[in-house]
Amino acid sequence: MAAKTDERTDKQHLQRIGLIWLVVSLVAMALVYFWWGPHLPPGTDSVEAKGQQFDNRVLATIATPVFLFVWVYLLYVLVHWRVKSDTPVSELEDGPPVKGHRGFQATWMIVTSVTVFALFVFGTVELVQNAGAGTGSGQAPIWTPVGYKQNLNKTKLLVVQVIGQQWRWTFRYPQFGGVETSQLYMPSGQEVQFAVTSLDVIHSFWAVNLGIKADANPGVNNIAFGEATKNGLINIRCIELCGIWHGSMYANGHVVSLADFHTWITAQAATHRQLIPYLPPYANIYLPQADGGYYDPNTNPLPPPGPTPNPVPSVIQ
Amino acid sequence: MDDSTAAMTEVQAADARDREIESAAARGAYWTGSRLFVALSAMIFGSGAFAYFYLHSVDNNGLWHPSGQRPSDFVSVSVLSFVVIGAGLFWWYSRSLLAGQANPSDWRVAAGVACALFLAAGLVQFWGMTRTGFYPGSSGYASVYVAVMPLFAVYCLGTAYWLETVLARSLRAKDVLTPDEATRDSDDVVSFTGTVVGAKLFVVFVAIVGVTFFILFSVVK
Amino acid sequence: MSKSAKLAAVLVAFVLAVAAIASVWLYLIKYPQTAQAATSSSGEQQITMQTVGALGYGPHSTYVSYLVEQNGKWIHSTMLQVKANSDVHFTIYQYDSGSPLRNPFMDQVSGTTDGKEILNGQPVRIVNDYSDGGVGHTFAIPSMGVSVPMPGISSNAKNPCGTPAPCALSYDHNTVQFTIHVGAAGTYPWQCFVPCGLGYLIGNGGPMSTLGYMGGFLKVVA
Amino acid sequence: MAIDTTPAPSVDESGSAPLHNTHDTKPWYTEGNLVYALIGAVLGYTIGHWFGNWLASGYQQIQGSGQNDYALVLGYLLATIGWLAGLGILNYPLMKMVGLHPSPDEDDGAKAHRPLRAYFTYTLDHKVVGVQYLVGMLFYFFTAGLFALAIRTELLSPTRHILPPGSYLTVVGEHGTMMMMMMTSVILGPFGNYFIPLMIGARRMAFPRLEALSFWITPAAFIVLLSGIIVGGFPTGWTGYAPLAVEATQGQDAYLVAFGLMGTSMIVGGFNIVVTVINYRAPGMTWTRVPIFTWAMLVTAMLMVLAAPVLVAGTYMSLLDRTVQTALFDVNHGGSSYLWQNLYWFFGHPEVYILALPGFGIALELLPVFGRKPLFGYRTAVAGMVGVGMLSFFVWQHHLFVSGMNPDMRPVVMLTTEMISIPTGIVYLVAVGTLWRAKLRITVPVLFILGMLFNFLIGGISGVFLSDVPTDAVAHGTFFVMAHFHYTIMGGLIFTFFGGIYYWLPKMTGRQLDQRLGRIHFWTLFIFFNSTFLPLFAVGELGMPRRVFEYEKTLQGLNMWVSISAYFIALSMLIFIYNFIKSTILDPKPIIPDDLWGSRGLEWMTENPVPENNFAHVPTVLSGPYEYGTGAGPMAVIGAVPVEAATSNEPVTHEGGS
Repeated sequence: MAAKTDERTDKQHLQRIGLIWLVVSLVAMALVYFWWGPHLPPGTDSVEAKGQQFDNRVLATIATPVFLFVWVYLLYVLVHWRVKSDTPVSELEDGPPVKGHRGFQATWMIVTSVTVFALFVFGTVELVQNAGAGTGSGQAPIWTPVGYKQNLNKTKLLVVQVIGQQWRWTFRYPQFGGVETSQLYMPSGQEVQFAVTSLDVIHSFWAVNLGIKADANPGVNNIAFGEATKNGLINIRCIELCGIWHGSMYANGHVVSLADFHTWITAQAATHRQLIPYLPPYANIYLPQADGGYYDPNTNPLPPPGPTPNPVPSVIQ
Repeated sequence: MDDSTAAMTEVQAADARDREIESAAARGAYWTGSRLFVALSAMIFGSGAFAYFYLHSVDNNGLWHPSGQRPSDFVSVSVLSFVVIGAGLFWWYSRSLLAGQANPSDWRVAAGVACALFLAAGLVQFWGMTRTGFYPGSSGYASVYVAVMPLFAVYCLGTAYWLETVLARSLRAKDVLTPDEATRDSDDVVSFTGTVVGAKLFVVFVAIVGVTFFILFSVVK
Repeated sequence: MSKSAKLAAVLVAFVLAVAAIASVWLYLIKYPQTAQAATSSSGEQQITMQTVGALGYGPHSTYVSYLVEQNGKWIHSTMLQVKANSDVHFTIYQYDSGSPLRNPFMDQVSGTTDGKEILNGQPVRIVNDYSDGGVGHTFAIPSMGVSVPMPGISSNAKNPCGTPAPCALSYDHNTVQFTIHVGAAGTYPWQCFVPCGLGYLIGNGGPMSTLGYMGGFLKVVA
Repeated sequence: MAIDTTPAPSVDESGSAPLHNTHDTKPWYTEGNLVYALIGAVLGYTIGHWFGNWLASGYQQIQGSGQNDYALVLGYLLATIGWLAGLGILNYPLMKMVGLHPSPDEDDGAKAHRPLRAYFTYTLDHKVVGVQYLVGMLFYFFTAGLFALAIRTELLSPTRHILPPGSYLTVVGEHGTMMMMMMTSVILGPFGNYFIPLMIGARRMAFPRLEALSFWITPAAFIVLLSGIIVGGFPTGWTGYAPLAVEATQGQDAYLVAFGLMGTSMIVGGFNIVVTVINYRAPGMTWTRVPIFTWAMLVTAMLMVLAAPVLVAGTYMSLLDRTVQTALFDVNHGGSSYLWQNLYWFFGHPEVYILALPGFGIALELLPVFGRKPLFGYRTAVAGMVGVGMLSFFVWQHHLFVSGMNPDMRPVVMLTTEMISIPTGIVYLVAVGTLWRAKLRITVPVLFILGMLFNFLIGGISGVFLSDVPTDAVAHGTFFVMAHFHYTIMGGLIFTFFGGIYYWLPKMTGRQLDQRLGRIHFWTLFIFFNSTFLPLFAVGELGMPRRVFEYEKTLQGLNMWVSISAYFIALSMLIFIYNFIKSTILDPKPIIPDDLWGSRGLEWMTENPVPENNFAHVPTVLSGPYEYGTGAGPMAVIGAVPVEAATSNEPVTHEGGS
């Protein structure tokens, strides 16, 4: 190491570094994309998760040569251009007084700018095409799947309201009479519209393996879309710090076939028959009143105190 | 001239150079500092204004601004007029003073009156906080009012303090008001003039903040 | 300073630092005392608790709190220890008043062995949080699916329990009894889900957010 | 523990004596000291607490909750004022009220030989403030680090809990808050305050009183924050999200007051630096000759001055919600929980760059010195730093990608966030160019710089995953985020901070740290840092949220690995502490040459120890600081030079490459 004289020209150094980097990068990129990529989180349990996995895969592949460039270069520097660290100050030699290189700087800037712009376009396309990519998209999302209508009575999607409160999740199914459950059931192969809201502080709903993440804000209806592709368990966690029991604020759920879902929801409606009259009328958000009840000031007049009769609905298809 | 005298003059020349450089730097520091202070204060009041517009736009639970909630016009108008008149006075006379046109005693009177006006504005505003006629948490509007106006009152009192120090300095070291060639670069004069330059800008900033929030809280419905 | 004096100073500082760190650590890891379930003659595990509107002593005397009976004495704790794979019978005396629920979903009983609770001797599946007294607290173990509402005492109660805790049975109260089945060993958080922290925004601060008042752990041991 | 590290100068002890005679004639009670400060703090707290109780004890919410936030907040605030008054900080503003104008020389006890007690006073000597900051920051850093160890201890098991959940969140909050609020000044405080005047050829700071004030606020903020443990802890982590912060117990007041105080300290300290750099540059120190570290400090200070006011306003609003019951963050009464998130992250994202830029500055400052080459692309580097600073104000909403707020704006924020990687990439561009054919001495500082280049790369690129909405949907709020910012802040800022210590401590104290222990410190830190935080990316992606005390059993293996690595980081830090104490106090080595590393920098042209006024006369800068091998003469001369000498000394410029 520490060659006394550096006999290679700039160009030779550049070629050597470039060659090493190119070979390593190509191998690594192929490995990342084809070998590691299919195993990247969050898996393939839903359309959204697949989209996110694809994004993770693409970004990881693009990041690989960047990592490798810096690492290869730093190693090359260490091997070729180091001098003894305890050289006395009086014996120090100066390096070539290069203060800049227009071509190199311009190339660097162009490459990073183009990469960044490409990433932005890629991210936006993925966000828009994938109907918000499983993220909370606010009260009135503009990137929506087919069949979505803001009006609850017109939308063709199954609506599941996710209610966060300190420190548990509950789920309401407005198209099934507003029945409320402590577990999330959803049919596979069907686009589901999650309407996420909170009764107190900020929570965040994360269906881990489905790749759906949306903050639950008090007084806000935050909509996210998800379409599970295979039956199985759903692992749900709160991902925004919400107080002392945040760490144990999880729930679980099941992705089931459409027929099983109908069986389940019918059974739930029967089990909770007595409870439903006590629940407040379904609303986008629930704000507290002096009597402790909840309503949405924009869609419902003040409900009468006490349980309101609310007929058990017939199950829609 | 023997060696030691030559060395002496060299040291004196070097000292003179240091003084020149450093008094120019000090003058610049007051100028930059006052602008920076206005900028950072603008960020503080900007946060208040952001809260105002944000809560206005979301109007959660229909409780941005229930009708009838309005701070006392007596308090708002008097605070506003104190601040605007005080700022105007100080700005005008300081401008003349710095241009060498104002009579020093005129300037002192103006600064004194401005100081008293800012003090009064701060005190009246604090007194007004005890009689707003609405609860702090009764609406978004009420909350922003209760948050911003004490801050503004603190700024008024701070301005009064600043003007008081300038005035006190001008009374104790009388010659800072009328510097001549010899004293122009002295530490005293540089710091005094620099402070006046800064305060002159700052009072105008406080007045603008006062007018802005008067419009937001008392004029806009 | 001489070298040995410096060394001594450094050593003293080191010892002080270790002592400070240790005392903060010991303060932080302090849990309330653990109460063991009593075993009845029939071999069933028994836990007896009460809820009071204000504890009346300790650092947070105004906090609403659970107390648990241990060897005939009421202790201020929410750490409960039971045996694994067994039924546990709970008796809770509710001395506190209540209000309508934030989420009336918790009106209904769930997770008990029969899906019911025994409220003042009557088995019920669901309580009305809009009734006089509302619901005061719930006893819930989310990871076991247990949620048991406990109606508050009437707002017109003649003889409500004052402070300090514990309250005697002569005061107005509701008695709630239920049995749950605990499975594998582990540590399970349990909580109250009624925002009962008086004076806190949304009612979930203070006692709701402090271990030992309205939440704790069910330690299931093999 | 400040250290009397400066040996007595052999000459001119008498020269400075007259100044201090006037100093000694002042009445004893006008001199502040630590004892008065402590008395002032206790008195202030008592009065504030009493006043708060008197004011508010009858209020309904206070009788219900049994906690009087008025009393605590007023207690904290008056205690801080009492503390500052006891130190003598209020003397000057009070003297101003009666028209006195003490010049800095008259009331300052600073001199070249600084006795131990000088380090415990409110002083106008920026060298003393720098050392105070260094010791203070190390102390805060290690305290906050201990909380990290507590977190890792709790996370050894997914279900068995060593810490109760409330304590756990308090520990998380203490660690996060202390690191994020104190470490904003970890480089600007010690090195910025000490070296900026030396680097730009100034003999003083523009506002030395503000500089000293900025330091003396930090112990108050530190103690207030720590006291949060006693008064009930706080559950919100370092982000303090309302409405959780509004409903929390009294510890939240400690968090809010401490963060507000530290925000004030940032404003005050940054203000002084900005004004100093703009106005006090020596003749010839043109903007293109300003050392890159000073540029980084300037941009950092500018961010502090403009972003921290929003934090102060935000904490003030949150305190109002907690005390006078305004409803700014309460959705039920016309407020909005988004308001805090907006205000907080409008400060919070620039703050992230407040924590990153100083690291860039030190890295780029040291590479030319140890590579014996001019800085590559100086103007590009400056443009990159300024670009980072400006862009940082336009990206805060990427913290809210899943919040449902302004969802249609997300592509724009995605673009601005990803654009930040262009100016950040410039740092690597400059480093790569500077290292090209360098004569690199791998000294301990250089090891830390190379470590930073390695770590920050991982931190920066993982940031791209967070700026892209679909991938952020996985990573948001998980340990992935946590690993990301530890790679940028600990891997970037803290590594360069240690690099800076090994590089500059000889100038600050006349003592060099043991280089062999330094190498051991680096290698253990580097290995175990990566071993700690690299697995956390995976932990996050696999579904572990931040700030939880229970997690999935399948993740226990990784978490245990991480915890054990974290203990080894602590071990590495112990090596550093041992080295620091040994090399500066117990076994100080003889004085080292003025210019230890062969740097051209102006700061190395001062005498050792640095005299009171830094330079006998204002220096004249003749060439840039990085003219290695260009044939330029020394960077500056002390005092004036003839005009022709200044111009004839222009260095030769090479545009290299093919």
